[in-house]
Amino acid sequence: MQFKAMVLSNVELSPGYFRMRMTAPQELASSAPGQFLMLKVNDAIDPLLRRPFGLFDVGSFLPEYAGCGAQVYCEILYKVVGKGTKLLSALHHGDLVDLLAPLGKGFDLGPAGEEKVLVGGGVGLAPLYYLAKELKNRGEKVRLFAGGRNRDDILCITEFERLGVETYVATDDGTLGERGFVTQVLEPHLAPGTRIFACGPTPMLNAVAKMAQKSGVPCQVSMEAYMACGVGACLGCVMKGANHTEETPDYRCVCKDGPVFDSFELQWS
Amino acid sequence: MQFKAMVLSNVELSPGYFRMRMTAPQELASSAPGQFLMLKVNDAIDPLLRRPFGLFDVGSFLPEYAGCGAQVYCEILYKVVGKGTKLLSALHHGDLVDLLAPLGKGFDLGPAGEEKVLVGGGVGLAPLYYLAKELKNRGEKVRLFAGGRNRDDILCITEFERLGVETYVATDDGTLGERGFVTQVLEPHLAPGTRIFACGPTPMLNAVAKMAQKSGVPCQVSMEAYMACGVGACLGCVMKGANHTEETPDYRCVCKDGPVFDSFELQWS
Amino acid sequence: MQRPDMSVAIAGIEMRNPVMTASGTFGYGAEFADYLDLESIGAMITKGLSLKPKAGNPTPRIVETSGGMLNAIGLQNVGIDAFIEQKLPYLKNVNTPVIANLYGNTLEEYGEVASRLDGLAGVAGIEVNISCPNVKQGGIVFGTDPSAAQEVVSLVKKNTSKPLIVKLSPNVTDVVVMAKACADAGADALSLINTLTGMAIDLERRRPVLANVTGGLSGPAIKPVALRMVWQVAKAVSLPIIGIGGIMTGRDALEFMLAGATAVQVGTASFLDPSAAQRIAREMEEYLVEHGIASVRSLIGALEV
Amino acid sequence: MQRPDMSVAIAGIEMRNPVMTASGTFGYGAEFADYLDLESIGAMITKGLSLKPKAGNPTPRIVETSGGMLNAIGLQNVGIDAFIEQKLPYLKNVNTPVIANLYGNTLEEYGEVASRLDGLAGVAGIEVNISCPNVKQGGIVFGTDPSAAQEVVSLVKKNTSKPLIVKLSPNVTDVVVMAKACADAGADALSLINTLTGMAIDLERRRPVLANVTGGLSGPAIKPVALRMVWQVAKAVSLPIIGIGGIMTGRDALEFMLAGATAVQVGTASFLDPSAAQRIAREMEEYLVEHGIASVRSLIGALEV
Ligand SMILES: Cc1cc2nc3c(=O)[nH]c(=O)nc-3n(C[C@H](O)[C@H](O)[C@H](O)COP(=O)(O)OP(=O)(O)OC[C@H]3O[C@@H](n4cnc5c(N)ncnc54)[C@H](O)[C@@H]3O)c2cc1C
Ligand SMILES: Cc1cc2nc3c(=O)[nH]c(=O)nc-3n(C[C@H](O)[C@H](O)[C@H](O)COP(=O)(O)OP(=O)(O)OC[C@H]3O[C@@H](n4cnc5c(N)ncnc54)[C@H](O)[C@@H]3O)c2cc1C
Ligand SMILES: Cc1cc2nc3c(=O)[nH]c(=O)nc-3n(C[C@H](O)[C@H](O)[C@H](O)COP(=O)(O)O)c2cc1C
Ligand SMILES: Cc1cc2nc3c(=O)[nH]c(=O)nc-3n(C[C@H](O)[C@H](O)[C@H](O)COP(=O)(O)O)c2cc1C
Ligand code: FES
Ligand code: FES
Repeated sequence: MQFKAMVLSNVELSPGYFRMRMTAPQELASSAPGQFLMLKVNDAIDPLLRRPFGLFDVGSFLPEYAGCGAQVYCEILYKVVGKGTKLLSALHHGDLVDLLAPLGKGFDLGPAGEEKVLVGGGVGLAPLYYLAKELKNRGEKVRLFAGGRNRDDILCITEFERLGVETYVATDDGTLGERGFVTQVLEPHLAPGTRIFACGPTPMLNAVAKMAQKSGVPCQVSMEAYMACGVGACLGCVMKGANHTEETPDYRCVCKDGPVFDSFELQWS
Repeated sequence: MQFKAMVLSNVELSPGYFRMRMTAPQELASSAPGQFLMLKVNDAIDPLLRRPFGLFDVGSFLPEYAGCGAQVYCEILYKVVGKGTKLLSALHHGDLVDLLAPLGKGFDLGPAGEEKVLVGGGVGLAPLYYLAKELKNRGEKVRLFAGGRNRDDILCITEFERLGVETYVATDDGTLGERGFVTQVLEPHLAPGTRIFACGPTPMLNAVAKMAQKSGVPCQVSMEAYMACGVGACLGCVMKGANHTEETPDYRCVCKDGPVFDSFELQWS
Repeated sequence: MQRPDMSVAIAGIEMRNPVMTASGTFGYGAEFADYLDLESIGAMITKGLSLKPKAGNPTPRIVETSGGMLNAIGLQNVGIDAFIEQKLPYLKNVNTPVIANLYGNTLEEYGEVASRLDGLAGVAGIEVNISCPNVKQGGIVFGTDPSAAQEVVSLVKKNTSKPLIVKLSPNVTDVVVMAKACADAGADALSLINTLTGMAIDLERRRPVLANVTGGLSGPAIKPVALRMVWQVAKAVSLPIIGIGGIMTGRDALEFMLAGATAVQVGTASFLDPSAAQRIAREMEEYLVEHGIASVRSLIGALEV
Repeated sequence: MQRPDMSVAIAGIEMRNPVMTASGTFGYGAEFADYLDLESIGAMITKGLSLKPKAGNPTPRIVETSGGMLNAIGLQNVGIDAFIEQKLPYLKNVNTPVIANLYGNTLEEYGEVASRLDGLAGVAGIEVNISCPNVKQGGIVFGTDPSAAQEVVSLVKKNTSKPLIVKLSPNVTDVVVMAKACADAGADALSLINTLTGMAIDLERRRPVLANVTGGLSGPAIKPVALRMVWQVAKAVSLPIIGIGGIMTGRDALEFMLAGATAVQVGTASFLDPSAAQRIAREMEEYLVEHGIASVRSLIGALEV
């Protein structure tokens, strides 16, 4: 769906990390965690392309002004890395942005009764909040493993805990939680009956996918790729499928076949 | 001079016409009426080039916050016509813009004792306010003839009157002042001992220049041309000088030799 | 006022308006069905089709540049047979002409792909890509050498009874020479321009951003070059022309028509706004209404120079 | 850390840093003296000089496009004699190499202008514009035909003992062919690219915006094409290369160096920011400091492909 959204709030949570809430049409309420949106930060040609962001949260609220019923909102959690996110961070309440959403294939929540293990690296946490909310709504047991370079990269832990999620934190420099990689903290918790949902930098996903395979635990990963269209048309965002070879290539569209993949669908280095 | 200016106010005076006040360095206080500035509306590459605007006013004010002495401001009066001016009209107090100012050659105020006749068409009024202020500071007699298509194009008449300027208005449709061209209203007032300063659409300047020549009245016109550099380097903004022919071309830079020219310096159609 | 007449025809392909979607930027049509009415646009051009399925280039394949983007998709496509089996049935149910864009890795493949499409219901015409700059054997030679282009076009012409559009590369010294060569070889229409070859560099990694090193530049950045080439070719060749390159708005499209185009293609704009093609057709019509112009065809080549 | 070594040399012209100002975008230097320190940049290139003063094209001469601009100045200049008399004395007092950009309307004029500059103090080198797309006789043929280019360069070479830079046009099928032709004819360095030929249309007036109809496209829009051409030529020719095209920042400049340029020229950027050349040199140095790179020369051609 393509629609104009009004920015409701846009707050810096930690240096360089913002959480932005926007209005959304009713239909977005039936989006799935793991799906994403494509946002045009302005209506100029610089930056030219839309920017993809995971759905951090979707919900509804009652506007304070009269005459308006419950209104759906969606949220993104983003890191300022370049031109587009810099412009995004300057938007205010009342500004309009053009969105395509919901896009792509979300997480398969899996059967009830499993222990759900969420693994997020840095801003890779973004789609996991919406996921945790849905899982907790279904009454599941959810643990979150959040990693980052330092404490500024660890976001929204309180929000997860408020949902009833058990949280574990690791930072490279030990300024928050354990010192080291989040995968080290994660490893002892993997056992049959758990299911992994991971999002973060590719090396982390690589490590998680391998660990999951070793432990025989199902694992879904949410991937990133440069995107132009977001709808499966330009073939710009492809990734190598597990059986990809030079001779019999097998590419998957991150925007359409993903961004969430079963880890065994993809080729890991 | 190149400097960053902070927008102090940006107000719509009449549909599509804005008056914007910006901070300026001390040096701008010694600019001359008729000089202009080049403004970069954002720091993106769309729009790419700076936009030229006449100095509508230059003055000083005392900021309300403590610890700051008198501060120079400059103002522009502009019409929203395209991409750049549209973006400009969305700027707020506190936004920063990059300016080159003062640029070009201003008006020659002429000897004291003459009657100064200011002729402005539409937003061509812009440089005439600063001019009128300077002339009135010198105690001169000043009349303003302002023309436009309709009453929405007639701006700041009260401001001129407050300076002690005698004003005459003409609109094409008669919705304000006399019905007809401003040149018709102007004609009876031209006599030896007057001096014309005109700014507005080229057909108007053409008519004024001819009228001035017929009446033997000195006449300066402020011209517009597409500009890239504003400093006489790109040669993009040239106009035909009076003696220009195909064989012996004579081009003048509007940005450097102008924007104010003696009417006899230029070639009129 | 009556609604203006927006219809145009390219080599016998009747279109409700001049706005087509450019090859490689609109998938196989279905991808955009949620975002616009496929029956509101003039025609759809498929992704470039080859004889065998093609995997395309390694990634990254796209990168944004100032006012444009580079792509090196490498002509990934399902192949002509899968297109006919899997994609065409959907398109047949859409009441909008479908034009198959095709290319070959060799001269013979061009002929072969064209002949498989010949006589196929649901394909209104073919557009031959002789200009793709990404695949070594797949275009650049045919697209920049007039006699090679002539060979390709002649062969395709022999293998098809469908209207034959040839798509030209801008990466040439003289586009008019190429246009004339294609016209002489039997093209029924010309589309231009394909992408300009460009490159982007990742300073930190000291590597090209694109795995393929170079890619094709598209988007608003190239519009001035495209307009110039359309104008040059329209003056020199009497075939109908389809203008392509950085068209974002109805005004852009109308500028191409003034320069001599009978129709236009919208490419990169569909990424920014998936409803771009429909919007642009609407904006063109609005312009005609505002200016009291009865038929869009009256603007073709109406530039006064 | 010590300040990094920013110096480079082009065919014996020693520069304090790799940033030069591009012909036609920096006037005769003095126009920018209020906005930057002329002694902070690597070199200055003059507006294109011809034998006789030249009036240039009718107006409008410039128009903004998406991420770029078109110009059709038509090589307006004061002529070689007035340059020497009126402009050079000022430049002689600036401790920065001045390179005279020149062109001719005929082959002979090229030779003549070069010989007038020969032996002239205050001119560190010459840059021959064989690529200006605006003036019918003044460039486009020389710039797009390898043997014509070879003739011009050979003749100029005979008439000068100064370092000879040849500036290439991007409006060609194969820039490497042109580069080799110029190298063979005696060029000491190559600069590229000049502007891409483009066009803009005023929809309301149904006329080209530029009086000259077409003009040269410059600015960030063309950077990908320029980078690609610099990279192609650097691989194929062993002469030092000056990279030009859409350079706005120190990072842009360094990308050109990775692609194989020894120095760069800043053109359109000086219109947006009259201190651009100085700022870009500073940004380059800052990058080197941040990354612990001792000499900017270590980046030349350091792209890993
Ligand atoms: C499916 C998906 C979901 C994402 N979710 C989030 C999220 O929730 N929060 C968040 O902060 N970031 C997320 N990202 C990454 C985010 O899209 C980029 O950080 C952003 O596009 C950078 O834009 P920029 O203009 O600031 O950076 P620039 O570097 O200036 O962007 C230049 C170009 O590169 C692309 N690009 C740059 N970095 C990335 C990247 N990591 N992934 C994909 N494209 C990139 C941009 O989209 C743009 O086209 C997601 C990416 C994908 C593909
Ligand atoms: C010396 C000078 C003083 C000026 N003073 C004023 C003033 O005080 N108030 C005011 O409202 N306008 C003034 N103008 C005109 C003003 O510069 C243009 O209206 C403005 O640049 C339009 O920008 P845009 O992006 O909105 O329009 P667009 O049409 O989108 O601009 C596209 C390009 O055309 C140029 N352009 C468009 N119209 C003009 C024009 N009339 N003159 C010169 N370039 C133009 C722009 O600068 C830009 O490069 C002045 C022009 C000059 C040369
Ligand atoms: C991602 C992408 C893929 C493309 N694939 C093809 C293709 O398969 N065949 C083809 O002839 N042109 C292809 N093109 C070129 C476009 O059809 C069009 O000629 C070009 O993008 C210029 O138009 P634009 O500026 O509107 O995008 C592709 C362009 C893009 C951006
Ligand atoms: C207004 C203008 C005038 C120019 N005049 C000349 C010239 O006289 N001689 C020349 O060789 N190049 C000329 N050029 C080309 C520039 O030197 C440069 O090659 C081109 O603009 C690309 O660089 P840029 O994108 O940084 O502007 C001119 C460019 C512009 C914009
Ligand atoms: S972004 Fe276009 S196919 Fe995925
Ligand atoms: S604007 Fe560049 S010379 Fe006047």
